[in-house]
Amino acid sequence: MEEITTNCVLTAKDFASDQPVRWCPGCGDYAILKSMQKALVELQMPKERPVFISGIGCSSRFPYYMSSYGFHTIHGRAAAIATGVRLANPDLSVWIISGDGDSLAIGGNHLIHAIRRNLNMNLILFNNEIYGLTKGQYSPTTQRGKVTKSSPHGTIENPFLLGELALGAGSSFYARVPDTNQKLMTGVFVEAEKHKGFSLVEILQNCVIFNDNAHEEITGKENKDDNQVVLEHGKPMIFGKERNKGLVLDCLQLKVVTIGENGVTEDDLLVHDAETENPALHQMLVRMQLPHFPIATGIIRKVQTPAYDEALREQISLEKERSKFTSLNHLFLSGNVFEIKSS
Amino acid sequence: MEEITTNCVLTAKDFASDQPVRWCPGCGDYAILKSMQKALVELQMPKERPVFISGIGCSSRFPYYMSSYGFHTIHGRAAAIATGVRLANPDLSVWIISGDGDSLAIGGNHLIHAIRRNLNMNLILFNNEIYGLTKGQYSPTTQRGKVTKSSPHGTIENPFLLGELALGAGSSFYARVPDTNQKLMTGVFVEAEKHKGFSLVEILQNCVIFNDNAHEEITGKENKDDNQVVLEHGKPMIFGKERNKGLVLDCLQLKVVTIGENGVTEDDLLVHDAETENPALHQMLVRMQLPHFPIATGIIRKVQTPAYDEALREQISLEKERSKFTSLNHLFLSGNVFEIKSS
Amino acid sequence: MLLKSPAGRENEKAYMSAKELKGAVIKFAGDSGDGMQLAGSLFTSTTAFIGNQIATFPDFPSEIRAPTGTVAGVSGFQIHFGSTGVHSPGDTPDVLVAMNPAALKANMGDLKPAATIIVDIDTFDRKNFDKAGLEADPLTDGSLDDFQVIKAPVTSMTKTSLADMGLSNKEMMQCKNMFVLGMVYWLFSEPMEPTIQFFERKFKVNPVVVEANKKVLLAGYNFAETVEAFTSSFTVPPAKKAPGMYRNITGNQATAWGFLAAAQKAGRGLFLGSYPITPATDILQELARHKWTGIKIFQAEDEIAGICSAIGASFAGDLAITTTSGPGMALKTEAIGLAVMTELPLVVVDVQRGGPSTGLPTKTEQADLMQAVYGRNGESPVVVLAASTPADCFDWAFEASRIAIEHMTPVILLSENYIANGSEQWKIQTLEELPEIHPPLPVSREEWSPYKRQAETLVRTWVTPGTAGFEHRIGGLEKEDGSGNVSYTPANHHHMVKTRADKVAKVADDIPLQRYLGKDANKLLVVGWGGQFGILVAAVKEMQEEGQSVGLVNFNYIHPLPKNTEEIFGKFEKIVVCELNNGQFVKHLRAQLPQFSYEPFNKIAGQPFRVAELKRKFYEIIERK
Amino acid sequence: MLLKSPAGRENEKAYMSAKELKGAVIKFAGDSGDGMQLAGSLFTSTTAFIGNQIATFPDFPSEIRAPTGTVAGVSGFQIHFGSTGVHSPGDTPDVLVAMNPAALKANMGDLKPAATIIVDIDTFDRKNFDKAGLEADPLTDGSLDDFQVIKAPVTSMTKTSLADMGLSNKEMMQCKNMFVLGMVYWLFSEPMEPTIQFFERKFKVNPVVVEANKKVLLAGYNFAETVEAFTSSFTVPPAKKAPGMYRNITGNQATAWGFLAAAQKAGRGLFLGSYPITPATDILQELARHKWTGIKIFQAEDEIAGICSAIGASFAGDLAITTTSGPGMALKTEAIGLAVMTELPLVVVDVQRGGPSTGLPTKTEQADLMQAVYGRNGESPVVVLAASTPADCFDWAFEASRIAIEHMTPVILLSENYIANGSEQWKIQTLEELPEIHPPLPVSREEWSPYKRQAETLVRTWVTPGTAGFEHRIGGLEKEDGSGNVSYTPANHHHMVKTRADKVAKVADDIPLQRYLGKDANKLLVVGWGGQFGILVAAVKEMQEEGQSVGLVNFNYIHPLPKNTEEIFGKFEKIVVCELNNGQFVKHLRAQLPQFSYEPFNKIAGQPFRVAELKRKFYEIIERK
Ligand SMILES: Cc1ncc(C[n+]2csc(CCOP(=O)(O)OP(=O)(O)O)c2C)c(N)n1
Ligand SMILES: Cc1ncc(C[n+]2csc(CCOP(=O)(O)OP(=O)(O)O)c2C)c(N)n1
Ligand code: SF4
Ligand code: SF4
Ligand SMILES: [Mg+2]
Ligand SMILES: [Mg+2]
Repeated sequence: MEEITTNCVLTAKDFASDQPVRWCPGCGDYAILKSMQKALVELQMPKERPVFISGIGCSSRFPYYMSSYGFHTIHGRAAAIATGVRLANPDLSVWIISGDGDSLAIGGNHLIHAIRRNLNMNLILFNNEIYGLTKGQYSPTTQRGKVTKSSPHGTIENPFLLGELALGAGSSFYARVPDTNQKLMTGVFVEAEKHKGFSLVEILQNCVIFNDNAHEEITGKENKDDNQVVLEHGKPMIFGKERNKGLVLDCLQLKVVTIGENGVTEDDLLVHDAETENPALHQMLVRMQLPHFPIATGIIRKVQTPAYDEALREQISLEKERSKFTSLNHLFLSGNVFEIKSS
Repeated sequence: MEEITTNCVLTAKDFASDQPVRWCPGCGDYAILKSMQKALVELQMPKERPVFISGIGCSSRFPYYMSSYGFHTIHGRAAAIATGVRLANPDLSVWIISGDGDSLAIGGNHLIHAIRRNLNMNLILFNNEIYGLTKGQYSPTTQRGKVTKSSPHGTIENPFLLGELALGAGSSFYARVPDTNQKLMTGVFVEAEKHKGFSLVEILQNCVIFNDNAHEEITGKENKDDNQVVLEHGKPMIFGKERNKGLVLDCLQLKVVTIGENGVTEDDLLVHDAETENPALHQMLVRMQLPHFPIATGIIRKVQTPAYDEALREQISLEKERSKFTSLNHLFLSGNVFEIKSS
Repeated sequence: MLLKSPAGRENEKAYMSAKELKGAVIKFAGDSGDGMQLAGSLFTSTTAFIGNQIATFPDFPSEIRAPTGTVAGVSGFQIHFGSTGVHSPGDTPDVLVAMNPAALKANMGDLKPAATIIVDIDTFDRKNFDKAGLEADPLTDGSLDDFQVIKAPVTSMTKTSLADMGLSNKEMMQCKNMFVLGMVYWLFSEPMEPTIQFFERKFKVNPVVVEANKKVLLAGYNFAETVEAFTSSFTVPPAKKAPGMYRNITGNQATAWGFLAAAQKAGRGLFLGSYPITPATDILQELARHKWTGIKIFQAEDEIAGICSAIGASFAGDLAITTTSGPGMALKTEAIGLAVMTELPLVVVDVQRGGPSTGLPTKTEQADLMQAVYGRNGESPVVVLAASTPADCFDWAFEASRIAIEHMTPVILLSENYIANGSEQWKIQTLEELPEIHPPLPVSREEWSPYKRQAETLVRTWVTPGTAGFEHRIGGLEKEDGSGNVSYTPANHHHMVKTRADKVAKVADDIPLQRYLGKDANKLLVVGWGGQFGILVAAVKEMQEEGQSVGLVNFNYIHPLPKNTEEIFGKFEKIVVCELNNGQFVKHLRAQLPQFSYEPFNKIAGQPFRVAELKRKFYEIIERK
Repeated sequence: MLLKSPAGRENEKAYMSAKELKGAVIKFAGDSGDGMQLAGSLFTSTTAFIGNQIATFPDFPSEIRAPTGTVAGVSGFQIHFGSTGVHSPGDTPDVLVAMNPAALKANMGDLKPAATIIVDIDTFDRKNFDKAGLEADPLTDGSLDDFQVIKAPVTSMTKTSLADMGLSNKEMMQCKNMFVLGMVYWLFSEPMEPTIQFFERKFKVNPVVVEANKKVLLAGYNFAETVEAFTSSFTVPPAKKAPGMYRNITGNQATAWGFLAAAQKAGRGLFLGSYPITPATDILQELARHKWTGIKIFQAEDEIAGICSAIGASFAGDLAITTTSGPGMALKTEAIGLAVMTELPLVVVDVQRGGPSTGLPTKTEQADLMQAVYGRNGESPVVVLAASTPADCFDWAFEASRIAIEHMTPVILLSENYIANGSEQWKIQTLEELPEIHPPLPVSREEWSPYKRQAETLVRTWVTPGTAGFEHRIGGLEKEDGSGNVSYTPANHHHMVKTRADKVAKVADDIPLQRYLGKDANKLLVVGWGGQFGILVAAVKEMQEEGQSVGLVNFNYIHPLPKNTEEIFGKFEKIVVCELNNGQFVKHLRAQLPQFSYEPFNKIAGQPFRVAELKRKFYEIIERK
């Protein structure tokens, strides 16, 4: 088979496929698509390396709109399928694209196991807190009490807090990004790909049709600065329109303070350490909820733990060295073998 | 159907069925069976109220050995099946019996969702860190590097820490008990049943055949006092053969101290508060690992959050009151209905 | 042309210049945002209200909001109404409403010769031709020469009629559908009162909206009348129906209500464990509205948890059901096996859609039959039923529940997108008219054991946790007959496999004989199953009227088959089995009744049969030597 | 009685007073802890080593350590060895070794008339009778009158012979199996050298254990000789076999090795995604030992992740397989549909066990056939193969891989507990002897599109991510043929359903014609499939020798069927289809070749057929008018 090499410099447009994009006008998914295309350019990815593997949902149509390799699989199983792709070919850049239903309802088990095994791949989870494609039933992240098509009297389920669940499963990389911040998103995608391990990126995505404004308090022009703290490794935890609010630790609880009030200075604030092994503070950060706290966004945790795919490759190399067998013929003819001679 | 009421006082033996117990001699499962029978007596349970619902595994044969109602279902699905039992009949006492493979491998999704929904039932998870029934493959809790039938060169997976995963999913009740401490176990079972919500009890269970001594460092006669801190709500976190060691908090990290050394007294020690909503300390406690820390046992967390089954019942009562329909005939004949008269 | 006041129809018997038709088929087609489903539903209500037979078929794209103006984005609603012979939503529309060129393109191949086409002429421009992938303007290139095309400036007339109301452009555009609806009402001499009443009910809090819709509806009606664009108008007299109360109902709604009724007649709680999936979700959503009945709805984390929770609820004594479509069905197979082994009542509804895999989620198909009958590990017999019309979904949901409970077995009920989303008139059944359902209970403690069976039916009893003195354990390992203890004994296993099969086979003793059309026919027997019933009836009746010796049998009891099946088959020279798949029921029949020879006729296009293609096939078979 | 020195067999041609047999069947039976599996395996190795044909069948309880002394706890190992005609592990043992009353009770119904029974007399006491559920002592109550019973004090003799070695009681008891093995060696005039060498290899680090086992083995051998308990001893001369290298192999091991070979011949990496389940786990465990080959083993969190990871690996270019048994198979059905739609190579191994549901996990059955052929939503055709002997599992794993890759389709390979755990001699195939496997690759970029097909086979190409210039997307929605884009067009769907079916049907052009036994026969054709092959051969050969006009065809290609199937069937007056289920292949045949009339013969007891019961049935059919 002849191979074509792409040596020209690619632009974001080169990563768009020829298929018409079919999301609703105004859907948050468009911004994610764009940020991804930009991130791939920034990563100087050739077109044939990234593979997008999705489940089923509005979000999961994503691969059709990218010009690289893609696989629109079945509901909830994208992480499991991606695991096979990753193990079969370590040279690919593997991106799982999924929704809150796809990854947290039917796909919950594959999600926590993928996190635990820490395979070197990225999961972009479009969290619109609703089942979009099936037209508006509540999902495992829908806020308690919400009226949806399947909860005409309001839900009675406590939602998952994705970050908390992920850390509980041993996540090595967890980030949270609103769909309204393309710049942050692009950067996070780049970091996710660079991270050696399973990078989970939660996008707070807006479904204009079935759950409009679910994240409005966090993403709205008016609110976003006061209600969001964008974390950066090594930087103090500052937020607010006037960038005068910050976070400090008070025993086992976070606290919001105002710089300038009660003698608080920037130096008193917590400095974000995404790379510490101890998850205690990361857990507090992901748990912060309005109205008493801002929502934490950016890369919250990013630590090195052994990646399954690398460990497997190492084990294979080691076995290649130390096995007593050198070929299949050797194996087949080993042990209790006997010969029948022609008589 | 005629009903027989059991008004005599029951003993543990009354809860044993007529089926021969078929676990291997020396298996940790025997102790769990006994503790359960004792707990039911302590709870003054009539024989017809408890229902034991298990998946598949050595552990899951448990229901056959109890004289109450039982259902030995399919692999991984016990929590889902129990959910239906619980919702259909709120008067039963529902016990899910499962193993580390059953609940954390194939059944992982149902587990985290059951925890999240917080249905009022109990899950006893026999964690022997191995697949017993299928003869010794590694499970999601097997320690990294362990040689098992399916990992002849040692596993390359990071195990789940059950407590951490459970808290990440929003657990309202989590306890950890070694199979060697029947007294503690019986007490925990009683508390689990009394708790309104989903009570998860992890038993550190020994599989003599395929993973013997996996918990030896924690349960062994020699080690158990030094390597285990048995937590009790409202009591200081003391442990050690001489009961002179304890836990204190040092910033975001626990620390082991010795009473009497460096001026440390019992009053300096952390006092266990299982009932605080803030999971931060509970998370640190479940994360403690040998050799630097003792393993935390006992009831680590026990908090009140809304239980799905109660919320559903409330919603049903409310709808019964406020619905405009009073009967199915009423519903069928409502709205755009028209009559054809005999002509 | 006569003046027909909208409300005056009942009194005025004078408009007989309108042609009287036995029935007609209308297709409303436009963008997803054009409100075609609403226009169709309102027309349906009206015509149902005046007493016509109806059958409808909505057909929409799988995207939530597909790109406007494209063929992929066309949303359609077809309604067949008439005084007699309405067995299906119809093959070929008499009237097409096309809101844009894409809607015209998507549907023009299907029309009846000389059909009437109403287009919104305002949308016929180059931009929209491009979006629709049209080279030339179909209105001028001659392709519509044989049709009667009405070019109505729907967009501009709508705007004009709303000019003084201070509405935004978007709000005005949302009324366009009422303009065409008004036109169609005029065309079929239908009253507008029910629709106006609907506006008043629906938009009570917003009088401006009521007013706007009313205005546009009337504008359309008046436009049709004034421009004299139509060469004639039609009238469809009411159908002759059994006296009683009627309502319009979709298949999914009827299914949901059938279960509500069955639980009540069994004296049991109702439990639904389900995970959303197109096109079955509406059953879940409909039942979720009726918590007042005490129904316990559990929206599970996946299909496996859905069915497993139902099995748990069944063990605990509820009438337990789970609803899904093909891909979800595939996930439930292991658990169905558990219900087979534990002999618990359970109803599994599979609203079929196009497959394999994700396939064509919004299209219709009948390709899950083999999966329903055989798709489990081991020898795992269950009862399989299929509903055949939107309204009879009620009866089959009820019957599935009755068999599940009275025979202690899982029952799979096959519905299909075509009838699940389609609607027809349902003669309302009140609870008093429905039979009781009798759960099998033990007579006394002494004689009882968990797997002790009733001699004729082989049915075990349903004793649920909480019942003192009957404590017992069940599970998925092979059971000893009688005691229910785990047993690995070879002879017991053989016996139990046979017993489970016999138990299901004996359901045939408890169901009515199969009915069929064409008692005097003997040439060709048309065999169908499930939801293609109406179309098959239409085709066969036409052929009978044309003097052909053709019979029809459409199965609802798929497994076991009714006892007289062999007898019916034996009366005919030839048998053709018609299905929307690649030949599944025909395989099932060959396995069950190998003594007959069957010819398959299959369509696998995501769409229902058409009368014309059926007749063509039947004639070919009859004439073949 | 002659002296037969253990090692002297090769030289000494004098012991001809030992009866020469064509073959014999021995069953070792005892508690799970009695080491019967080891004794059986060692005997197997020895007899294989001296060149006999062999077939074995281990049979153990589903508990890890079932309660000692009970019938439920009996673990057995049956071996059939001989110089010719060893097609199965045999019906009825010539020799039974029973380590306790329960083992005797469990097996005494199966013995050949006048068989030899060796019992450990030390275990025959009231306590053990009770555990075994025996009223009376079977040794004295007359029930064994027709057999030759050897009462050996196995327990006490073992202890005596180890008395001076300082071993614990437990350690001594672990040698009991060697005592009976020694006796059996004497009885069949077999050499003890291979076994002694085994001790020396296995317990190298522990010379005491080597010594103990050797002592007991010899003690048993000598006991048999000295007590003159046996009326005679036997000898089974070596089989005539094709020259070459041989080894003993189990079905699961052969399956694993077949895949290793196939990946190499296809020039692809090998990927296994699997979740443990009895009786398929050994394939996973065997492959896990061979990471040195580069195989990527993924022990998944469940069966769904197992198959899904394999689909991902296949997309990425590996030969991808997943292994399971019935309940796991049920969970994989949705994902198999995805592989059908995306037309990716994939091998799914189902090692069948007793069902339905959890059923009889350690027993054999052939009841997943319908699930394999039909158990998916929508029209979802796959290739189905079945292995028929332990050794040919190698060939069928290889063939399944070849078809999957060369035809771009999922292939389901049905094995069964009976052959998966059974063993036989495998004529070792080296890589050079195996054919190449050719993945379908595009010829050039210009002409290529993802769903473009090779004209004769309808196979698309396998282009994997990372290949520059061929970037494309696949998925579970219906595809447009050629381009592979999503398509909802009715005609395309019909075309694609037919194309997927044709593609699988065309595999029939690429497989050998079906072979059958009995070219001159025409009365009765015995039809079987999969792993009952050996037993069917034995039965049919005996009947042919008895002069009956009986033929045999045993299928490995289940779907599609070999092209000459019709022709073979047409030669016979009657056809009987024998299966370990309630009649599944017979249904499949009726669906595929409805022109023939088939009589089913089914056994559903968790156990293989017996020659005797087969012959009885066949005679009945032949003689029936
Ligand atoms: C096995 C299976 N079950 C159910 C469905 C139906 N289904 C498709 S997408 C979806 C949920 C989508 O929600 P989410 O993952 O949040 O994606 P979104 O559409 O919101 O982006 C469901 C229930 C399916 N396709 N397959
Ligand atoms: C669907 C399915 N997959 C796999 C199995 C095989 N299986 C039975 S039990 C088990 C694991 C048991 O491990 P665990 O839950 O830890 O229980 P234990 O035996 O250790 O108590 C497995 C893989 C099965 N019975 N069903
Ligand atoms: S339904 Fe919601 S999530 Fe789906 S495409 Fe439309 S706006 Fe986006
Ligand atoms: S295998 Fe292990 S877990 Fe199972 S019964 Fe035996 S000791 Fe217990
Ligand atoms: Mg969503
Ligand atoms: Mg375990």
